[in-house]
Amino acid sequence: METDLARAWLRAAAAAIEVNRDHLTRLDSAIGDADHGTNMHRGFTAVLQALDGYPAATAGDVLIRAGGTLISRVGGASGPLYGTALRTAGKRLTGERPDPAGLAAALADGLAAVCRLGSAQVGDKTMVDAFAPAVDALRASADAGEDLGTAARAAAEAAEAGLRATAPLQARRGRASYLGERSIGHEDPGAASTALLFRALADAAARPAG
Amino acid sequence: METDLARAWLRAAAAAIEVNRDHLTRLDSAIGDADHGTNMHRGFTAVLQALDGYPAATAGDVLIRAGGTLISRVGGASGPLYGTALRTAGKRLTGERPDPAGLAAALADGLAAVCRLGSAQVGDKTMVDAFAPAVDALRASADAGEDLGTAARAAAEAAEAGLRATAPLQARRGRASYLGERSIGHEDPGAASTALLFRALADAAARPAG
Amino acid sequence: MKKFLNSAESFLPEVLAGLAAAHPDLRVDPAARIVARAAGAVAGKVGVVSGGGSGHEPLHAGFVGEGMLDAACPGEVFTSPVPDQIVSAAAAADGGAGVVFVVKNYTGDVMNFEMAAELAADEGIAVETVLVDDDVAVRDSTYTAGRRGTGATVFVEKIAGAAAAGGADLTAVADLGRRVNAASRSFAVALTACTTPASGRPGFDLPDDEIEVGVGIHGEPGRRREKLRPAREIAADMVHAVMDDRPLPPGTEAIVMVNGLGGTPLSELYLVYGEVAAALADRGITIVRNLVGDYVTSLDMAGCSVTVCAVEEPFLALWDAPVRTPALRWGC
Amino acid sequence: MKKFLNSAESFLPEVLAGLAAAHPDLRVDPAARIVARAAGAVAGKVGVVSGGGSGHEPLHAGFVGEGMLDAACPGEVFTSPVPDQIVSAAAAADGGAGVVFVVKNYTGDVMNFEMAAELAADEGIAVETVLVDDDVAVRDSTYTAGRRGTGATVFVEKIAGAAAAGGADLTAVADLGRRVNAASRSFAVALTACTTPASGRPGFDLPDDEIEVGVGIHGEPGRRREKLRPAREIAADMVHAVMDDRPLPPGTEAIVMVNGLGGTPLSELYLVYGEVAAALADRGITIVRNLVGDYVTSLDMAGCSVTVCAVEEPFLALWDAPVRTPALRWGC
Ligand SMILES: Nc1ncnc2c1ncn2[C@@H]1O[C@H](COP(=O)(O)OP(=O)(O)O)[C@@H](O)[C@H]1O
Ligand SMILES: Nc1ncnc2c1ncn2[C@@H]1O[C@H](COP(=O)(O)OP(=O)(O)O)[C@@H](O)[C@H]1O
Ligand SMILES: [Mg+2]
Ligand SMILES: [Mg+2]
Ligand SMILES: [Mg+2]
Ligand SMILES: [Mg+2]
Repeated sequence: METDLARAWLRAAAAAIEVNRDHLTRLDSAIGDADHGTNMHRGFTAVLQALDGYPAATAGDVLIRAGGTLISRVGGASGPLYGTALRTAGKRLTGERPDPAGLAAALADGLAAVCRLGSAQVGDKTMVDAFAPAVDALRASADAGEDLGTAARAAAEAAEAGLRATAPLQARRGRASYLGERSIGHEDPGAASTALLFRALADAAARPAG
Repeated sequence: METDLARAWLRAAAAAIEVNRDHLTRLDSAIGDADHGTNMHRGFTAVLQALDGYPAATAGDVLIRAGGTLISRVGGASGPLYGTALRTAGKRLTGERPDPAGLAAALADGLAAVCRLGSAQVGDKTMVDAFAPAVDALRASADAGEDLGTAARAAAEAAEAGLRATAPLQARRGRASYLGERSIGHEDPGAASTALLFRALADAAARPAG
Repeated sequence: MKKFLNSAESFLPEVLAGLAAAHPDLRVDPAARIVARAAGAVAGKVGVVSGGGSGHEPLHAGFVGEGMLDAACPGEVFTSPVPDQIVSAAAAADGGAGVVFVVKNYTGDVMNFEMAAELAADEGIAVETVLVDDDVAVRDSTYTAGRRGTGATVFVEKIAGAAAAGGADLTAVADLGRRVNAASRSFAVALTACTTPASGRPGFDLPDDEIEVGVGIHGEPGRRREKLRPAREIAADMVHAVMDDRPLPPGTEAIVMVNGLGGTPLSELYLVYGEVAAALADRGITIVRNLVGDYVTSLDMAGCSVTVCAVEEPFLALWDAPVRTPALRWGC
Repeated sequence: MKKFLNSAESFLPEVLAGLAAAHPDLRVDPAARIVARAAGAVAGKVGVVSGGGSGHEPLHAGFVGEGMLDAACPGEVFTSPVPDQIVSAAAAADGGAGVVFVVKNYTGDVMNFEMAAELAADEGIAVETVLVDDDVAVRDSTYTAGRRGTGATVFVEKIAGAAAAGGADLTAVADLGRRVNAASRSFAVALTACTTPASGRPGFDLPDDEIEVGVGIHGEPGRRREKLRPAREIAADMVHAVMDDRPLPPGTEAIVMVNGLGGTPLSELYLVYGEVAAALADRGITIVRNLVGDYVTSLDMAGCSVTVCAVEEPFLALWDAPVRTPALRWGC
């Protein structure tokens, strides 16, 4: 992953979140506290500002800077979780041009950090339910020797499938868990934002960097 | 007016107010504070209790007792006003069998007391707008030598006409005056309860006492 | 109607029962319908009594205690108390030096308190009445019921109460109360109507983008309807209304209250206070004391009022004097 | 959405500006987003810091002052503060004896305060954390996020704050806070949803004859929906939920709070308090202190919560100790 691609990814992510801000908040309104769209929007707006003119040598630098910004600007559950995910992944991306396998390994680290911090696992109806299948798909595609564009597209599709699969679940982590059985039937807002982030990665990887 | 007729009047009044309680409150909700029906209901329920077994020698005793009860149980603007009206009227009804002219004179005294206490005159959009024409009609009918039933019916009709005439007025007294021009287009709740009281008088006078 | 109640009829006695349970410093007499200090009247001190319809909590019962009211007489919701009740309150408050009635200017309140004053005089209690009429939304004229009494009631009760606690005599306490009222002006806006327990439905329907401007505290509609606008503009308009009625020269010191009508969260009241303070600063007014919160409410109405009291001698010292009531407490 | 605001984005800074204007005893730092005592940290005293999402006013900023909190760090509406902000609050509160974080148990709050505790340690500030998790509507289990922190936060902040003011050391203050939390249980019901400035619409639709039972303070739906019933039954159910979770033997002394969620008038809260007191008396519980009012709110939500804290040594003396904050004041 190149520095430019990392920047393009976060720009695309910010744009997707801007467009889907109200949608994310509405999902959070159903089973949470109606702030996920606002939180993510505040965070990614700050990320774009923080990266503007920031001299990053590697894609890892970009992600670390973005993660730190999320931690210090978002708050809530999603701020520390996404922030830690990006910072952890960034720490693995030290090379100048990481390949799909390297990106998969870095994001797997980020996912592991999220699971640790949030004591969450797949099936708890959180962002992990979109994040984990996306990382799996990315790794499988990389293992199959596919290029980054293809791998990222597979990851996005897996994340979106993971998001849809959260609907029938009863939440065990995060605010939605307070609702008990009433959390069933709604998509998890954090899984929805994770799906947006992987779709943004696929979009950025599909476009010529610049 | 006989003692029994006075009692019958107040019983009929209490019944009419019970039936129209929500209507009076709704009128008061539009241009006041939504309590007139409750106030009148509380008052006349207490009046019936206060008269139950009360040894009244004259119709005047009945009205004085009823007026005092309204004053000590209703509160608001209508309590002192109606209470004073009945007490003042009662003080004139000392004879055992007052005739229509005597009743007209007593209620004229009651009306005058209301106008004094409330600094109100006809056209201010208050109970006076129903009370004054009713007293006028009662007196005219009495002057024409008609019996109490006829006179009371004329008074009730005049009160109802007076009530309807309050709708286009802008209030100058009571809470409705706070609304300025926005009080126009609504009937005055106190005029509505006054119309009920005179209709109750006509009903009581039409029925054989007992 | 969605309220915590058992029945509309039992609402007021049950509220008073809860008040009694919560505040051992208060004596609630459910039969006489009065709230007084548990310790009884203070011998030789002027008693300060207030009352009015219920639905404005903490006004008035929440201001009974050291340094403020001696007794309150809560009427039914939005209905002034009856004379008997007021006389009972006067008797509970009288320490032999007479009693001041603080009366909000509503036809019903005025008439019932007047009757009570006569009855109290018959019982040998000297009474002075302070009429509160601070609401500039209502044009003051001999052809109307006059201005309503709203937020300034808190200022009058606090300052007159402190004067009485300090040993001022009946005339002095009443005069001071009248001066506080004369120095105070209020204006209110509502975002929603309120619902009384007895009527069970909102007093008016208000579209989601409109507000009622110039409302009182009894759920009645205001002087006019306007589009909802930014808080800054609404606050500036409220300040304008208040200052237009009684212009204050730059340099004036004021006690200012931003008061919630019951359904508005404290966060919004602070936001409004910030805007009000800025608008007053623009006019050179210095706020020396303030209250932000729910003090004179209208059941569950969303909205707020602004009250400005231009400080004179000795308002400030009396404002700062100790007070110990359920709703206002400092210095002890 | 009908609120007093200028824009959803500027809501929080403008609320803080109003808070600063209203309370000269507070120092509001708009850049660091913290509220601290104007007089600064007290040398040698343990600092007590709390914070969380905004929308719960007066919690927490309204409890900053003598005898309670040293600093608060308000996050965006319903969003926990960020670590930097919490560290700033810790720095403002630290008088050299360490700082206690009072943290309501929400995933976001816990994570952000944990990160802040690490950063504070790096800066040489010793931190102890007291987690508040009193809401019995949420089943406590390792498979869930655990119980929410709600009303007991006020009790923890008051009593830990008094202990710190009295000179207790870091461990003692934190232990006491934990004991207060362990002794406290809460339960809440909502009559309406609330509306956040950012989302602009109510969090859920509730028919006019239904209530949400077992709600938190973030506008989320409750555990279940029920028909609206008389206040007596609702209060009895709330008391039952609280006592069922932690049965208290007859003769237990308790501090009890009936807390409004923001849109419920004080009159109704008193009525509920009367019912709660009666239900507790039936179980032989003696209420020795109480709070009735809006202390831990959920914006404009209509509803209330009940919190019962079983008194142990030395809770009561610390409860009665002087406190001087915008929202809680006595003894000075
Ligand atoms: N313990 C957890 N582990 C993993 N993800 C979590 C956890 N708790 C919450 N989340 C994710 O965070 C999302 C909510 O984020 P957000 O609304 O921004 O924060 P908050 O819940 O503090 O309001 C949830 O939808 C869920 O995906
Ligand atoms: N000054 C007054 N003179 C005569 N009648 C009045 C006056 N003020 C109010 N009223 C009458 O009282 C009625 C309202 O009574 P009610 O609602 O019971 O009392 P309140 O206005 O105190 O709530 C008005 O509709 C009006 O007819
Ligand atoms: Mg959320
Ligand atoms: Mg009325
Ligand atoms: Mg009334
Ligand atoms: Mg949140």
